[in-house]
Amino acid sequence: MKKRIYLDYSATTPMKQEVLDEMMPYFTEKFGNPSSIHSFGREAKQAIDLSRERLAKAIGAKAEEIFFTGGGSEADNWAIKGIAYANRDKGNHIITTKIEHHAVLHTCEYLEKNGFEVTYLDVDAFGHIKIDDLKNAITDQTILITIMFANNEIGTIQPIQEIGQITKEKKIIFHVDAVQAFGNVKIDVNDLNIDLMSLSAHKVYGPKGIGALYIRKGVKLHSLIHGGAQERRRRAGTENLPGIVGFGKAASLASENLEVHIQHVKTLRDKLIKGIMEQVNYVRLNGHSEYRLPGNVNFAFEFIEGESLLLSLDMLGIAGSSGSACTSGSLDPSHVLMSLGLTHEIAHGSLRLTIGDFTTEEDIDYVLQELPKVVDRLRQMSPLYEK
Amino acid sequence: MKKRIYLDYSATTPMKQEVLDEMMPYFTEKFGNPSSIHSFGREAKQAIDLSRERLAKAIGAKAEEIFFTGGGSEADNWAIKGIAYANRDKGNHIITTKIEHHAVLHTCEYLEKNGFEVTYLDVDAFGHIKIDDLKNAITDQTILITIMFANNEIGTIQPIQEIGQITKEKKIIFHVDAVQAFGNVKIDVNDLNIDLMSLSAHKVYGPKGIGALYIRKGVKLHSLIHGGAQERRRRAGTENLPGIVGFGKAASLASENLEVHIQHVKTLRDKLIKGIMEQVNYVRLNGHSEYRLPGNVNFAFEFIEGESLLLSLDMLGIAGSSGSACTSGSLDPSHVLMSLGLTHEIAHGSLRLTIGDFTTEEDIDYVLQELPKVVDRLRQMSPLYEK
Amino acid sequence: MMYSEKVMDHFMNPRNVGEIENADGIGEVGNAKCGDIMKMYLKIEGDVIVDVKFKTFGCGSAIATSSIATEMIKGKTVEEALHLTNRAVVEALDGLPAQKIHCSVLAEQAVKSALLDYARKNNLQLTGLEDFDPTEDHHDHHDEDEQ
Amino acid sequence: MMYSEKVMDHFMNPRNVGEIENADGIGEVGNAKCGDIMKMYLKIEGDVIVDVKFKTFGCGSAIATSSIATEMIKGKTVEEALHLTNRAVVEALDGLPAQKIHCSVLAEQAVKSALLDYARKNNLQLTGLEDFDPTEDHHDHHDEDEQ
Ligand SMILES: Cc1ncc(COP(=O)(O)O)c(C=O)c1O
Ligand SMILES: Cc1ncc(COP(=O)(O)O)c(C=O)c1O
Ligand code: FES
Ligand code: FES
Repeated sequence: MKKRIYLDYSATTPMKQEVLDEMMPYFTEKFGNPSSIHSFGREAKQAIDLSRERLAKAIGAKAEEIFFTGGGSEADNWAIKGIAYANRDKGNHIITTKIEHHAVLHTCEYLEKNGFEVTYLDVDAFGHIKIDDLKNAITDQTILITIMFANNEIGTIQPIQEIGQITKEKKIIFHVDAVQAFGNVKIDVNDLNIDLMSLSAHKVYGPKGIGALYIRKGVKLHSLIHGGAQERRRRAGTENLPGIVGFGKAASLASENLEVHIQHVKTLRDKLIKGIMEQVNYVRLNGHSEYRLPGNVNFAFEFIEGESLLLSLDMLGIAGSSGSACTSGSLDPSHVLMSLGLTHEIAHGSLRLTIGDFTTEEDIDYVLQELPKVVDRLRQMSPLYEK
Repeated sequence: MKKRIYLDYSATTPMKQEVLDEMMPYFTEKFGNPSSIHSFGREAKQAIDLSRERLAKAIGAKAEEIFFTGGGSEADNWAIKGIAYANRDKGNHIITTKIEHHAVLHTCEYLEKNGFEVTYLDVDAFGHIKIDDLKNAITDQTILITIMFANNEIGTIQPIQEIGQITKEKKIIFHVDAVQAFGNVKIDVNDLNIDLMSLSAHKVYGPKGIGALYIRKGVKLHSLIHGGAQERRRRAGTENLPGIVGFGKAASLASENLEVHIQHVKTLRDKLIKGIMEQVNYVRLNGHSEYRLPGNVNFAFEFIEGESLLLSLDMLGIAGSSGSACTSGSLDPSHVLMSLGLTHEIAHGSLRLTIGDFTTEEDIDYVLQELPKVVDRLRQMSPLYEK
Repeated sequence: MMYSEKVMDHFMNPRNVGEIENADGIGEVGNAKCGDIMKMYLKIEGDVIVDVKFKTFGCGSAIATSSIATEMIKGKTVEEALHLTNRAVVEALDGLPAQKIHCSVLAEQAVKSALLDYARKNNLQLTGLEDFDPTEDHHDHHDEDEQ
Repeated sequence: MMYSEKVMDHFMNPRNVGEIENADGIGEVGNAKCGDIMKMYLKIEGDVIVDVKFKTFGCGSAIATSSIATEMIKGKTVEEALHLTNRAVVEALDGLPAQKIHCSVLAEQAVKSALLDYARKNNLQLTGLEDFDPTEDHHDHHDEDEQ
């Protein structure tokens, strides 16, 4: 069989067998609608309650502060639009960064067309915002600060604790997109003063199509999906029962295994970075060397273009990504890489390899053996490359 | 083992084994992100394309007119808010009915708070709107007519074809909530002049947490969930891959089996109605005798209250519902039953039993044997009942 | 929504269902519009409730609270019955779901209402019932979270 | 996005990669900002393209279209090469995904651009190149459906 090495864990993860096992009964046997009074409904309801508690526990929240959604993007949209519309009378200003996921950026852009003002904070060469920029951006109209915990492309982790201190002092609502951070960084919403936080199950070995929004008790926001009384009347729609069950299990596993997971992926990540840096010229590591997701590698190879790099690797059975999966339909260079101050050429030549629990040392060895050859082959074809 | 007879197919359905079988590979093996370029991503993308075609075929649409959502409620919210906001400059008037699902009603109410005007059409004693009411309600400000295909509580089927003729002539956008009708009624969006249509998989033996919005080519609406470029940039979020695969299979099965399904559930339904009518006094059938979902039974038993009826049946292993599942968290009598002109007492005493593909004749015999006894027992306790 | 075993027991096997002819006190609370009516009949001898019966149109919890309330006051003095609280009813049932607490209030009111009727018929002044208004509505149909 | 086998073959085994010293015509189109540059070198003897080489910085489809375009014009007359269309390139590759059509336009432009260079150097007037502007941008980054 052809080798298949998956190094795109930040795009999505395979589900763990334990997660699938836990979901299985809920497809065909325990299939009730949790809103129903009868026994089928009650066993469904119990399963959802358990998942809610598991998720709450994983982030230091209370069960009633967890609201399930159809994914991370819905959670981001809900948090941002919901807070914006609910606080229109208090102000119309939102602060975010230039390197957010599109689920945040495009939502903010939509709000800009509807009377809101948005400040997009710059980041430094490593992807960090500057705390002073943030402080200076705050006005008496600022109703929401939304900053991602960790970036999906370059893995840079923001100083969330410091930001939380500021939003707390200034009494501004703080939303954090933790879709990439969850399961890779220890998160306690109270320690960090986070008011709302977006999560997505498929990034932590859980099912696709299920996410959650943490909403601190007392925080008011408009609903995004109106209808039935599900999720304490805040998010309508028959619950994705197996999805919720799977997310609960995945969240439990993620927090139980956090240390082991970090150790595993970090070791492989460092080996990969070191190996490439030693073998290949004209390459840089995008992102921060220290404040970085444990499984994230993002190289910029000069003189070559990302898609041809990806395709070549794919032919060798290595699955990576250039920029985020969500934007790969686009031909524009990644907005994140451009925000770091990279030139277009270099942004175009970036390769993200993200490591996960199923990655082995042999996988990394294989990449270290093949990737330099691929880079060289493409450089030989490139009009920009002069040995 | 205790008997368990599920007669709540309108609340949700168990997944069919064929559907689960088709989904299975997509949890742990073919788990790629469809936006990814590599082979994992491509096989995911292919699976989604196939599902989109299957769904399109089932309703006479083109594949590129199908957009997957997180469920029926999201589809309703998206259609209504999306059309409303995109057509603000053309008008601010929406027409719907008093017996829509809450996903439609509460969305309309939300829009009313935001500058839109909504006409809620009355229905007759059987749940039908009057075409003349609809015609009279149209103004030059009317931008959207949203009417459900079939009602979830009483099963009444609206004259969608006639309505579609009117919206076509008047050039008003026509949205149909077909969550209950799909799989129970033949639907061709072109024959019926439907511009947008909401669907939900878990009502047709597919997975929970996945739905779709049909959007006729050329119809413009705002997105509800902004972000990545998924669903042709109209609905962001990593696709619920197994969910979409399951929905595709379920939709195929539903249209292949439509005739057999209708025949099966209708036969059992008619037996149930006849049997109860013969045995029990002071009972009426809510809804229409002819224009009715094939598997829907909705009785109003005088002098008793729905929840105690449901509980008693549940103790006997019979799972039914009073009002819709989504509203059972509420103590208000069903808005649908009240719209038929029922008194509060009678609305409170209603029982919905919905029949599906796994219902057997023995199940119905058992209900016919037990239900009259339960009704009698509760009536004996009721201060309203005087023999 | 989940009921305790105790609730289900009293719902499926309600105690003291029925009416009492020539009852000494009859109370009726709730209304059919809200989907619940409780009617309670008391037979009082001397100061003691020697018999009690109820009829209820309402949810499972309304039936269970009526049932247990009759048990809790049977054989008690009027004075003791007056002190029956909805909280005691809930506790006796091993708890009720949040949105069903009002059913227990209904049970407390039904007892008080029957006692009030008894007092009126007998020209008695019962302490603790001065402020009691059996028509007060304890339904709370909406969740705080609704948007 | 899915490439045909033909595309993948030309991408993985590109024909005529390289440069030609003292080429008779050199064309360069695209720009690094958009992530694609194609450079094409022609060796022309008499009226015939006897050799052609390319270098491309760009996506898989950019490399594949460059490669096949060199094959399609090698051994052809200048006149024939002038008639190479992006459509012909796409067909020769058994199709391209919609958002990749512009890569084939780039290939057509690279050929024309090299021919223009050749014509200028030799003071020739080539019919069909009068309106040709190699700096025109054929990128179309957005889908019609975007909201
Ligand atoms: C008529 C109707 N519309 C919409 C919905 C909502 O669908 P979902 O529960 O998938 O969000 C339902 C069912 O709950 C329904 O019956
Ligand atoms: C940082 C970040 N936010 C949001 C999302 C969106 O999550 P989902 O794809 O579950 O909608 C993603 C992943 O796609 C992400 O990486
Ligand atoms: S008596 Fe009203 S819900 Fe129980
Ligand atoms: S050359 Fe621009 S994407 Fe192919």
